[in-house]
Amino acid sequence: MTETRAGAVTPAVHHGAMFDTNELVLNMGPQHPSTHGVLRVVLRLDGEKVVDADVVIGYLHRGIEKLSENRNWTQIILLTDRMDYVAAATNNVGYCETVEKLLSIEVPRRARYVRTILCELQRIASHCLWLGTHAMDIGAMTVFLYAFRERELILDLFEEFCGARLTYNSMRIGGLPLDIPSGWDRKVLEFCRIMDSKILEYEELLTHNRIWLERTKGIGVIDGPEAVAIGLSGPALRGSGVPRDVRKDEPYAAYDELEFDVPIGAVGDTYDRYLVRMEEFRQSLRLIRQATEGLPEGPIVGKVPRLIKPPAGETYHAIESPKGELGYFIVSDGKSTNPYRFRVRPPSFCNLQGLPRLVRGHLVADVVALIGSLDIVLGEVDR
Amino acid sequence: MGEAIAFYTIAAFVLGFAVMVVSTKDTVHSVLFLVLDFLAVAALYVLLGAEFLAAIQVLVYAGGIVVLYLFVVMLVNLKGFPEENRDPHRRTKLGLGLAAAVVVELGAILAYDYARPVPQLADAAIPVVGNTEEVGWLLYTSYLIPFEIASMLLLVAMIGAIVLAKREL
Amino acid sequence: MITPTHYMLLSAALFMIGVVGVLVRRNIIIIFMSIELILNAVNINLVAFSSQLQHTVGQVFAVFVVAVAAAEAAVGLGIILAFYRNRETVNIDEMNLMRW
Amino acid sequence: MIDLFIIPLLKIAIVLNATLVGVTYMVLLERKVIAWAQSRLGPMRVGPHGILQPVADALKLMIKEDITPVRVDRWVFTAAPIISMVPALIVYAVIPFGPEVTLFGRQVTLYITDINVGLLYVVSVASVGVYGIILAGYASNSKYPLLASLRASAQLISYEVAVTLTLVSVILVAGTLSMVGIVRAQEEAGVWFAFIQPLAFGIFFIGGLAETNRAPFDLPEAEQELTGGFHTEYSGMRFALFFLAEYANVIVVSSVATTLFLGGWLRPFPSVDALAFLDIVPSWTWFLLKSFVFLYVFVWIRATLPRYRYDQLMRLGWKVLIPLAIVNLVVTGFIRLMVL
Repeated sequence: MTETRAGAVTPAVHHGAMFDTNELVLNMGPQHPSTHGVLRVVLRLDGEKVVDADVVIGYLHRGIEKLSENRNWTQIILLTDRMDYVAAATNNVGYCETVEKLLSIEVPRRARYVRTILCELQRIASHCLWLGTHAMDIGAMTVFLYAFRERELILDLFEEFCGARLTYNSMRIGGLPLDIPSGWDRKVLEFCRIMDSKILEYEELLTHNRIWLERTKGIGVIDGPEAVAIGLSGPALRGSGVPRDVRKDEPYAAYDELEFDVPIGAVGDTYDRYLVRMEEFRQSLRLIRQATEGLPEGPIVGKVPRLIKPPAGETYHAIESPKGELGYFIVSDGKSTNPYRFRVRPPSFCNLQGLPRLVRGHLVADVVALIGSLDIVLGEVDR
Repeated sequence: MGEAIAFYTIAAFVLGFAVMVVSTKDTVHSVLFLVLDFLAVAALYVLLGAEFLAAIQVLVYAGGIVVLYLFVVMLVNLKGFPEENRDPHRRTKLGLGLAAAVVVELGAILAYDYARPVPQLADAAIPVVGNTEEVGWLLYTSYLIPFEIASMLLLVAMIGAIVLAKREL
Repeated sequence: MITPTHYMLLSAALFMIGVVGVLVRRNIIIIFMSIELILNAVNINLVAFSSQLQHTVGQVFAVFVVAVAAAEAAVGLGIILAFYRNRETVNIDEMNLMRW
Repeated sequence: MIDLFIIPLLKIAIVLNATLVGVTYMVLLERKVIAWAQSRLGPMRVGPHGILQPVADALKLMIKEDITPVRVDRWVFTAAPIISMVPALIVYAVIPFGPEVTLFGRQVTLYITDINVGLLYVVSVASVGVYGIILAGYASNSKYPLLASLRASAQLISYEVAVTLTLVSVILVAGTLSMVGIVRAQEEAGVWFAFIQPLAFGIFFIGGLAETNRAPFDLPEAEQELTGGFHTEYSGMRFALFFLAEYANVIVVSSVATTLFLGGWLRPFPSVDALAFLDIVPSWTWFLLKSFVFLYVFVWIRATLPRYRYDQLMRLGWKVLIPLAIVNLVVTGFIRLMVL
């Protein structure tokens, strides 16, 4: 029922009208340039104002979790590549560490350092992609190409390390498949040097741009407690002022030995989430520098049994992926060579829960800005 | 000769489009014919040497008022044309009767025209040249009060339209 | 030779078409458009005489007519929208109540 | 006979062809400049440095299948691209590219016609162009185009007010509506109107960006929000017409801005005699150069700025530009009254 101006109450019949003076249902996606994949958002609009949004997912579901229960422990690594395909190395690390925890394997220090470098490079690459698409959604097309240019450098580094550019399969349970190529660390430092100036370039185009400010400030404001209640994590949560970072709170890899800050936002709007991620670029570079310069010598693989068959039990282990808290929950029955139960806590999926809450009351144009600001990857949402 | 050809062509367009406006079923098509009709009338004004009015006709009528019509037609999104449920009490006969009356009027015009030629009016003293300047001069001297009243009318209409169209104030 | 009579005939014909539109159609938007046609018919007459009499005052009045037409369209269409919101129709035969 | 028919027809043919070629090369310019801004090369394959890319584009668009989706309003769907293209082209009838020149022993004016309501003609023709967009959105029978066309028409109508008000202040300064007359007025004043009316120039430029649906006001065709906007359902040649119309409009705005504010065909600083040696450059070259600068700035802005949101765009138009334009108009009128 809608309240009309004359005071009478008329039924808000929806008769499939193309355009009505009341409400319009707009189906955004799954084929839409800025839903970042096959996301479908059903918007109910009043004019251009979003009254309600319904997120429909599952278009990219491949059953990775179920598949994993029928693969042996090493074969699963390459399946994790396909979840968050713009941050494959992080997924690998998360999975391998979970299994290591099940097996109680000690990972050599050098391997942990290289993992940190890879994770942070991956974070920068993922943030580059986020920045590019987010800016593109708001109409700044140049930033998109700039960000992709730098992402390309990271992909080159990864290619040199493991031979692949997107799905790396770059970890082994207990360590690394192979040591870093000679001179690779020098190239990483060189990249850090380049990236330092490029971040300034992005910020020059966006951070103080009036239009950018108008488009992002006050859009999709969510305060800390509510963000926690919805289950946001990663930069989306930190943007709301909650200093939660798995790297700090439950350190893994070599994060406990390295120094870095966790940037947090003040208001919790799109602009704060943007600023948090921009600062994370810098923190990542700081981490990479420390880890590369202090890279210890030593073996790269720990004592891993020939046949990986963890004892019966279950474990949950989370890492900080570029999108947020990426957790693996794995149950082993101790008898077979594959997990009994395999479950992922994907940050994109959990963050996407916040979308209907965020877009309510904003305009259609803000919907794309907010999808971009949550930084989702549909491969991870649907798995 | 050239003037006659131009006049008859434009007049044919004006009347033809006008007939289409009132006879087309689809409201949007009707609006489009209205635009064409207004453009044809603008051409008529050019023929009459009233360039300023022609430009105003295109600018205000074709580019402004009719866009409003189009907006409203798109907003109300007709499902089924009102003509479909015929009402027997409709005064179609009265319309045709009035049409006949106008035909009689046309005859009267013709008869009067043959009986007495139109007298020439003495040129008014307008110290400027050019159509736009002339209109402007009259508008801002002799007809200043009507001009102000017209602007007040537009202001009132604007406020009225906002009040009417806005769902909640 | 085109005389004002020609323009008067054209104008009267256009006027007639407008009147027929007002009386025969029942879609209020079309009726509004017919009224615009009528106003244009008047304008043609005004401009034709202005041109014949070599005096611009006719055009000045045509300008006023255009202004009034704009005001009329704005208010009229506002009424149509408000009406449509309440009754979901633009058929004038159904507009038979002074209030609703 | 020659003066009445042949020369005008020749001029029309030349201007139309030049415009259409200019429009296709405007597309190339845009792609190239944006590519350079983004550290890319842009089109490189067709011809040296992609110089023949427009030809390839035109061919491709012509041989593409021209789809008419089911349940569209067929006539309107076909008419809409034409309606948006035609006004963009016929504006050139009053744009003065240069003064009178002597060609083959005959006095020829470098404009098609000079009517005494030239500026009004430009404004009124431009106001008809909005129909193409509204009708495309309506006829497509699809939601995204409909939303886009409503956005577009609201945007065009709003910014038209601001732009027209700035034009009125230019008319006040120039004292004429004729395009040639306005350039001559700048010649007499010895200064471009951009310097006399800087505020009007700025508002006109911003309004021009909005009226041509260019970044940062390209909401009606915001690909990221509305999947292409009002021409979502179009393909092939009909899409090409929309595309060309947009660029033709950009060129129109540049030409009008050049004529009104940058002295049209006049050389820089027309009153400074020390620069008289610049007169050896043909007048139309100045016109083209100045228009080119505008085109470049249009492209540059597109490469730099994000996009406004719809309500912000409306706020900017109604709450900033229109009041500013009115203030500018009042001040101009007052000064004019004092001076005369």
